[in-house]
Amino acid sequence: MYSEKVLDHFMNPRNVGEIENADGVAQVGNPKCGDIMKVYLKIENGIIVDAKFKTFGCGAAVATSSMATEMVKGKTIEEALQITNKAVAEALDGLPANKLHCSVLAEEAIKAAIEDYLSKQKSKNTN
Amino acid sequence: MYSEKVLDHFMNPRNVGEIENADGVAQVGNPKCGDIMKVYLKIENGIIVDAKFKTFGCGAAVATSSMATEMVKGKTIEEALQITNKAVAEALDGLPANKLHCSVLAEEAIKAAIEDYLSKQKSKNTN
Amino acid sequence: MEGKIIYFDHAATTPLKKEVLDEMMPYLTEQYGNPSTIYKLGREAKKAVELARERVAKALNADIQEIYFTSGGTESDNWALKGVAFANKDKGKHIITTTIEHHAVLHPLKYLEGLGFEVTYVPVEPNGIVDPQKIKEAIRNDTILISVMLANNEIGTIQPVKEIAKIAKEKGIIIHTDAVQAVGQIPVDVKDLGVDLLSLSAHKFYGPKGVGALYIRKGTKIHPFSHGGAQERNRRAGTENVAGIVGLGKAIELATQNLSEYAAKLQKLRDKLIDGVLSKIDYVRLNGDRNQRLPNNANFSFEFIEGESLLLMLDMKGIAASSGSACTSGSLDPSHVLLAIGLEHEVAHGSLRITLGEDNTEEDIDYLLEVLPEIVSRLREMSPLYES
Amino acid sequence: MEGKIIYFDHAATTPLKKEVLDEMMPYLTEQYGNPSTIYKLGREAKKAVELARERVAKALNADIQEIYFTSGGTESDNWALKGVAFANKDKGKHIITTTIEHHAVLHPLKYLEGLGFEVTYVPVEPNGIVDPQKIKEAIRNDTILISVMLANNEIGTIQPVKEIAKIAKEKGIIIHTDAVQAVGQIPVDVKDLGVDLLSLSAHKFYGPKGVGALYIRKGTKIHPFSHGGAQERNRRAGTENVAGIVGLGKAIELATQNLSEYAAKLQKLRDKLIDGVLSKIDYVRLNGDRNQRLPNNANFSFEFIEGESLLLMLDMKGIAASSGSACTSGSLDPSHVLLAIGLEHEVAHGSLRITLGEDNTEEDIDYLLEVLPEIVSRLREMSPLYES
Ligand SMILES: Cc1ncc(COP(=O)(O)O)c(C=O)c1O
Ligand SMILES: Cc1ncc(COP(=O)(O)O)c(C=O)c1O
Ligand code: FES
Ligand code: FES
Repeated sequence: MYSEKVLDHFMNPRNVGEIENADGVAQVGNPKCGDIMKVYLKIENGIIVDAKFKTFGCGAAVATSSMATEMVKGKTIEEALQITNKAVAEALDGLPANKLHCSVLAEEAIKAAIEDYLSKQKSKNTN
Repeated sequence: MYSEKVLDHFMNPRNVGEIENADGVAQVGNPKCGDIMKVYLKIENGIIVDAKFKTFGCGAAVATSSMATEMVKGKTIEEALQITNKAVAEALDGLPANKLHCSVLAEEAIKAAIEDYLSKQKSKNTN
Repeated sequence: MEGKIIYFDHAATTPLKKEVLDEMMPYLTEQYGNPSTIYKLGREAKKAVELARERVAKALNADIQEIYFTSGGTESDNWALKGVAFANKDKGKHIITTTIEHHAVLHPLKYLEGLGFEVTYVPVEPNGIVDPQKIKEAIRNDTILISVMLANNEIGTIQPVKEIAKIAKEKGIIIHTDAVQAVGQIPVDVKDLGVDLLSLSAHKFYGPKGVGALYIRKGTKIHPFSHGGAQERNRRAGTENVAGIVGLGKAIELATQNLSEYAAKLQKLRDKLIDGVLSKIDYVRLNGDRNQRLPNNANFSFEFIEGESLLLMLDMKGIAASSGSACTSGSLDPSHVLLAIGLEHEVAHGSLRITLGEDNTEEDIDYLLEVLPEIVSRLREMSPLYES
Repeated sequence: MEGKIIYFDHAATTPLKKEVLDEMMPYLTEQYGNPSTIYKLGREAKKAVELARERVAKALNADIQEIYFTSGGTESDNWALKGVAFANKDKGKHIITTTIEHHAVLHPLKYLEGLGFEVTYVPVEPNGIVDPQKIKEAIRNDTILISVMLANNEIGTIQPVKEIAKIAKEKGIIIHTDAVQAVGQIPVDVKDLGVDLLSLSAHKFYGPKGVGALYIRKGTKIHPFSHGGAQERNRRAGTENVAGIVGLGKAIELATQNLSEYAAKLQKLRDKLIDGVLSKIDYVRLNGDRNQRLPNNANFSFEFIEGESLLLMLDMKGIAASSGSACTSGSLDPSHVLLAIGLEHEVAHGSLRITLGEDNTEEDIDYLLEVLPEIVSRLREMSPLYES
């Protein structure tokens, strides 16, 4: 059911871990489904220079976390916000139909972490 | 489903045919089920000296006709009236459950032929 | 001919083809995974089930998502009828069928009658074919379902399902066809037929017993029949009969690949048989239309004799044939199909069904034509109904 | 360990035994007759079906006439529940079951609720066993049926069906048990249990997939489920899956012959496994009663990790296991059984079911105990819920 690429990113996930003093952090997830994704971003001059994640979830959740963090690295915030769950799934050579929501989770986690960064920036500026 | 003996009496039925000027004749049967049995008896001094049959019906109907006519030959009328469908079925080493009614038909045919003989006797006597 | 069996009962069931069994074997041995599991062994089983689904869809010109595997023709029919009836009972309670359907259609309908549904049984013409006009006349405002078989299992007549489907569609009524006898004998294309539901059973076309399929056109309102696990996209629960499904898939692929060749061969044998019997035996009739019938079916009635006796005598000669439907022999009532085409009870009892298959040859037909007249006259001599 | 699979998912399905397949083979090749036909080929098939029925009856201590073949556990459950509900609806509309039944019981009951029946779902104790007293308290004047499984498919707990049957009988209520997981693991005697209906499925005890049986005690009021031909004494229509039925018969004979030896062997392996896991891994719990459970079942929850990931990693190591019920994996909800014994959602998601079979060895357990701790800690390190 899973593509080779999904299995590779599941067995050898890129970017597992935490970033200390990350610029943006967010946790999203659906307790009923049993998946939680936490994403850490390091952002310098509007560019995502590092991304890490921790995920509690199925194989697809792990693989999309891995792929999504890979995809945002080196991108500007604006570019990163353009990344859709479809793009993540396609980069993994597709996901089974009942696993598409896991990639939605990855998209949401990235966006939420960026928002966290932006709101922190804002409060910095207003202080 | 049929015993060897049933198959033998079916493939090589004894007493098939008619008796001209038979002393007792009767036809019984159930058109819905598709079985008709006609029995002819030759009776001398209260003893059945010959019996023949014609049957339209299943394998069990043919075999019980054959066996029943065999069994009555040489018997007195009283003895012949004692023959039950069970006895005919047993003589054939048994019948499948859904074929027991065919042996009932054989019993009925013998009894009806004897009754035909008796009623003819009676009308002879009263004439 | 000692020991050899000439099998003339392909409408009852067919032998499993060697190529079909070969495809099944891995799933009866090392590939034993449950298709619902996610490890490799389970994924392999799942793949095999999905390949079979693809093959069935292709054979019927259906979409893959429209094919559901069942335990056979009977379950497919029960599901189609009960599933549609229950799912549409708010729209109406009236169902239309014909008098010559298989018991797997008639008996579920009888059951539904007991639960408050109403069923019209449209009679067929003397040639064993239903007149679409009579179906049309039976339609009421509350008709929710029409079920008409594609080919009859006893007399082999092919029904005008395409015309009936058109009538049904005009009125927005769901249309089911029992194609159990048709698949593998004549082309079956669900889009061309225009049906919403279609039943089939693998063992009728050289596949295994105990597995079938129901085609359900997308959007058809129907309840599941067996509830439970999430198999078959939540519509037919139960661990899949993987080997059986694989066999069904291979069998339908083979059956549709060689269809016209196969049908032409059988039709030639059938015509030889029919001509031979009608010319060699008297007091005989051919049941069912002479032309609009399955290429492998011949059904005769011999007056004055009874079918079971006939079958037993043929059996002793190494010939396996059937009288009435295989599914009702063991029952003592005469065939409802033969009564429906107007036969008297006694005549209906004297029927013989010969259904040919790819293993039959000209010599088989010759042999039958040699022994049958003898047997018929032997039984007639024994019969109180026959005056020679 | 390259290439070799260690199969630890015998509750999902089992490999077909060689002796079982050997008995099936003639019915997949030359013995292809339809059991409803009267010629020799058909009679041989019929005989084979009846021998299988005898074997099932013997294994369950039932009468031969009380055994009906079906297409599997799901059909048996559907038939028992819907058949009894419809046949007894004039007497009442209330049904009692437990919260830990298989979906093949729960989903038909949900369907019946939609048709106006009322169902009480009695909760189980934290050890995964239902208290018969609570069943008793749920009984109403209009209760017509109680259905309690004999052994649970996920956590392996054995239910006090005998006590519950006694309560049911006192009140004149029909009692069904789903013994799909029990047959072949523990002794199953319908007379001793006192049940009216019992479901089983061949592929759970080294028989083929797609065939099962329903025991129906004589005199039990129940409707047929599939209507059609006269097979199974008019109670379950459809051409018999002859090869499958033969396989079921042989498999149940073998399974009950060696039962105590088999169970003792598996129980020893199971205990080694449970002790090993509980001592080597922390934040782990055993689900289901420690003792009153199937000899081949172990079910753990590992906190902070998710089951599918665990299974995939085990699969990469050549180990086939399950998380929750095989029949619901592919579903995204956590197991209803684990929730019913009080687990939090997150914990329920981190469950692992190991079910042993005769092909498993001590070495298999050693291997699992070697790789499992690594995998668990790897996943935990990846988990946002885990603070090391
Ligand atoms: C027309 C028709 N419908 C349904 C069935 C039932 O199929 P099965 O016996 O495979 O359940 C049969 C075969 O017996 C049939 O000929
Ligand atoms: C307890 C229980 N009941 C019913 C079933 C359904 O059996 P089957 O999948 O053979 O239809 C299963 C197996 O999946 C089961 O474990
Ligand atoms: S994380 Fe819930 S199914 Fe993928
Ligand atoms: S004569 Fe009718 S079944 Fe035997």
